[in-house]
Amino acid sequence: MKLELGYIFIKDIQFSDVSKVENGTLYVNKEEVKALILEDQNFKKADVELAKPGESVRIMPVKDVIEPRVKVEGPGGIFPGMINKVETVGSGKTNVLKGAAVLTTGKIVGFQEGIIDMTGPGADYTPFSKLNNLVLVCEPIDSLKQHEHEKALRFAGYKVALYLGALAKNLTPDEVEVFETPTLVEGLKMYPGLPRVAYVFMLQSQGLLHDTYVYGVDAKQSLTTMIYPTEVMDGAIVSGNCVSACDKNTTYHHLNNPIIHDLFAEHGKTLNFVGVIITNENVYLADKERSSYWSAKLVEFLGVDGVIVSEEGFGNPDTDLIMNCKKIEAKGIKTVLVTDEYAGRDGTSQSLADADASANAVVSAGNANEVIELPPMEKLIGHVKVADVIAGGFDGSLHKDGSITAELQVITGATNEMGFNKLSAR
Amino acid sequence: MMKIVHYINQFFANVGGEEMAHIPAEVREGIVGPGLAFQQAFKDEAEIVATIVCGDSYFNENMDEAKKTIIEMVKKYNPDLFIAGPAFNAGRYGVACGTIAKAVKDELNIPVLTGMYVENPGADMFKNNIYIVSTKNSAAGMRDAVKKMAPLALKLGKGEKIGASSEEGYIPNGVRVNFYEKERGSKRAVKMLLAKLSGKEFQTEFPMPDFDRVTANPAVKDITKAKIALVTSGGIVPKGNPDHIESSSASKYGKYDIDGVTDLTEETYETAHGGYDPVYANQDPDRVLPVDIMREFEKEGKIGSLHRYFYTTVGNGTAVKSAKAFAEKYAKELKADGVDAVILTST
Amino acid sequence: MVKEIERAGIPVVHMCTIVPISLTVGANRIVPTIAIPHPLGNPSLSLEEERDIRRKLLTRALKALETEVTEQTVFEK
Amino acid sequence: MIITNNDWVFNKYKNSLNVVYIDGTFKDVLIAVRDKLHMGHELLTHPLGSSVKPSETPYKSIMITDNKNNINFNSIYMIENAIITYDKFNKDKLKFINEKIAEDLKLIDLTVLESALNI
Repeated sequence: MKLELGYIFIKDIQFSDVSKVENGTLYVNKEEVKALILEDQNFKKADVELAKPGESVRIMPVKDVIEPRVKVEGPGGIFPGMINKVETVGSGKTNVLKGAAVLTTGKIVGFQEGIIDMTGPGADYTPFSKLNNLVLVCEPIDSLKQHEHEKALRFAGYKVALYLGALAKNLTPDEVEVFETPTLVEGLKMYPGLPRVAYVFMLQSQGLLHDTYVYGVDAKQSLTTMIYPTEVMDGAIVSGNCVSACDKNTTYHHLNNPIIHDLFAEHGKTLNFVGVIITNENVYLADKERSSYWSAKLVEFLGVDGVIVSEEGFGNPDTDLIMNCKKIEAKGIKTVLVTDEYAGRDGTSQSLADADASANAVVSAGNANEVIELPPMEKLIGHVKVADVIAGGFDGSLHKDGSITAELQVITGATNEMGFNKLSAR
Repeated sequence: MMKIVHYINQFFANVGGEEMAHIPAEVREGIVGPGLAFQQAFKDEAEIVATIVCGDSYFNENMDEAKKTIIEMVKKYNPDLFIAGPAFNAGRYGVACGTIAKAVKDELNIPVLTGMYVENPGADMFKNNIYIVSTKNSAAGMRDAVKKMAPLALKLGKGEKIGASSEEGYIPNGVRVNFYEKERGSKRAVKMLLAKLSGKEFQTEFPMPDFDRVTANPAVKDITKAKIALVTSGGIVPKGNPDHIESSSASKYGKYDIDGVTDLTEETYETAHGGYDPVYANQDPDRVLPVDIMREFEKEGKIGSLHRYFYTTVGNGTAVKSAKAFAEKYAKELKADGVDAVILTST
Repeated sequence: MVKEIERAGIPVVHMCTIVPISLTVGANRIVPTIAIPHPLGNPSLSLEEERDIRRKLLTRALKALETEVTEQTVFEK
Repeated sequence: MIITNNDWVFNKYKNSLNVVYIDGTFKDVLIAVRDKLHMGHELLTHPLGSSVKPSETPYKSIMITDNKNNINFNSIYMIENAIITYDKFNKDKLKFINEKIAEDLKLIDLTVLESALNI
């Protein structure tokens, strides 16, 4: 399967009468976007704001981050099974508004995390401070149930991202990158001497606000299975996960999965990237056993020499991670794990809730308990009233001047377990 | 300017080798031996005001006295920082550097720094107490050691935030510290996997807890003559928990005299352990620490004798953070007391 | 703990309810016991029966101490 | 058997399932479960089932077997690690929870549990 990603680089974002992309600037018609959101009768009010790199802006609580993309050639559309109909994506051509993102914010349930600062020390921790963001602030109708609210917000994000993505449909990309995965048999013939490598991609799937969808299916209802890496780039996997801001995979992370990209970068040179295995992280222990046995079995079946395993979330997924590792290593297949740590505020506690001697190659995305100071920002976007409760009430303390002392875990994407960032710990 | 006192052994002070290892501690004004390289690296930011020279044998054989004397010497100069070594792979020098640096830190409350090769026994003993820069295994690595130690020394002396072990060059001390790598995590994962696949050396960024093994000691020749000690991780303590042993991840252990005790009862003993339902152990502590039957065995001649003291800790069976440090200490005591075998009971 | 005692040169038998834990912490001589809250007893039995069980388990522990082992060994009998 | 300190779970399932209500904290639930595991019950759901952290929610429901069997090492290992994990989070912010937030948290705990029940 072969996909061409065409990047249109976005260096600025502005409101305008007409939505369009011109000379690297994304112009957005605010009213059209609002109207799009309010198509959903679950929302009574919607607002749209801009947040650019370097601005003194704090956005919270962030639910999801989505990159605008559009299918230019080939079957299906972005976000199959969610917005577009179910059809295998991942081939042909897709255009991307690189450097832009849609951010959804919302107070869905009481506890809230998810801060993005566009400048200052907080900005260093999150990749989204480097993007030109269109922030959606949606007010639900009073009677809306939590899970309906989550779904409505998720869909608002997709719709706006696709609306923006569509602006790129007829543009000529500034840069094109080609990704191709041959069939197993072809791959073997093409790269006979190279080690064969797969990626075991763990998806959070524990119930309300902890969900990930694959072609529209809740991942917790699926057995471990395979997917072409380019399918992921076309939005086959999306995030419905509102918990654990620092180490959840937003939809942006899925679209730009760095492990997939970095494996492709070595594909045909130092390794043969065979494919992606997606597996879930359920609550029921028997599910954990079943899914991890299934991962090990598929890995063995593919005949690979090594795998990278990435985790998502906090606590019980450590168990899935170690189960995957143990069972795959037991088959003589080498593993590298990517995780983050909860080593306590002083860094001396046990970092993971599980451990095994076979996990001898681990990449750390940092200690999420480390305490950081976030200076005040001139502007707050999102749910400001809630913001007081969030920062003061849960993970840190909101000071009078608007500065926040909190654990790193409040920042969206700070310790992402796909290895999206450079942050680590020793 | 920052004031520093430096500790070195007889060899690095050019006093002599093994034949001079017996010399007691002496203090010299200013710089001696490797201090020169440090002083050059510090430039105008710090000054080595005194150097303490002590023979390795002397220090290790007269540890308490040596510690006391040296601390007095250091105190006199009221320094901002204390540096010991580097000791490279010299075992006794490493232990001396670690011991004295820790003592200075604990008693004078000033920052300390030492350096040694990672396999120096002193490294394992003290890496969680003090910053130990990882050096090469011989004095030929002096330049490299000074290059790593000097900047860290200045940071410590100024009270600045200390970065992660991999940035600063100290031996990992069990404290996880965040820092920015040069490459993103996914790239590092790909590289690590390639190294692992090709059998090349690679370093995990998060070492799993220690799963090392110790070989079994030879069996007891004649159990009917053996002195046997009871040790438990089930938290049995005299009623009222006189030493206030905490109910979980205890930082201390209890040592209790059971001379003449033939049975542990609800009235006299209890459990301090928070890791299990204490009802049954409190009803009859022999269910965890079987003093009653051991006394019976002693009387019947099935064992030589029951050791006069039992040792107790609390600890989750699976907890990764182990009670290693104090277990080492009481294991030595047991050995010194001539105990031939131990029965360790866990809940 | 068990490793530190062994390392000090004293043979040690670990009496522990959950054998895998004992294996994980590195015990070489292992005697499985009754239950976590009462490893060497059983509150549902009479006092004398309990002492019998304790006697049996401790006899097994002594036997373990008298037995040469080269690898982690569980003394079930 | 469900061990819970969430009254929503208790009230919803007390008539159809074996539910033990603990009038206490998240940790009290973990301890109650641990004591059951020590008696030979086995864990069915992960004690840290949700990624909502112990510093963020006081509610916890855990499913274990009704039957007692031989002690299950994995269960013991998991509950002990869960207790260690619980202890390392700072809980003093939990006092800010108002009734509305509490309801949300009860709902999440309930749905996470139900994601296991519905298989």
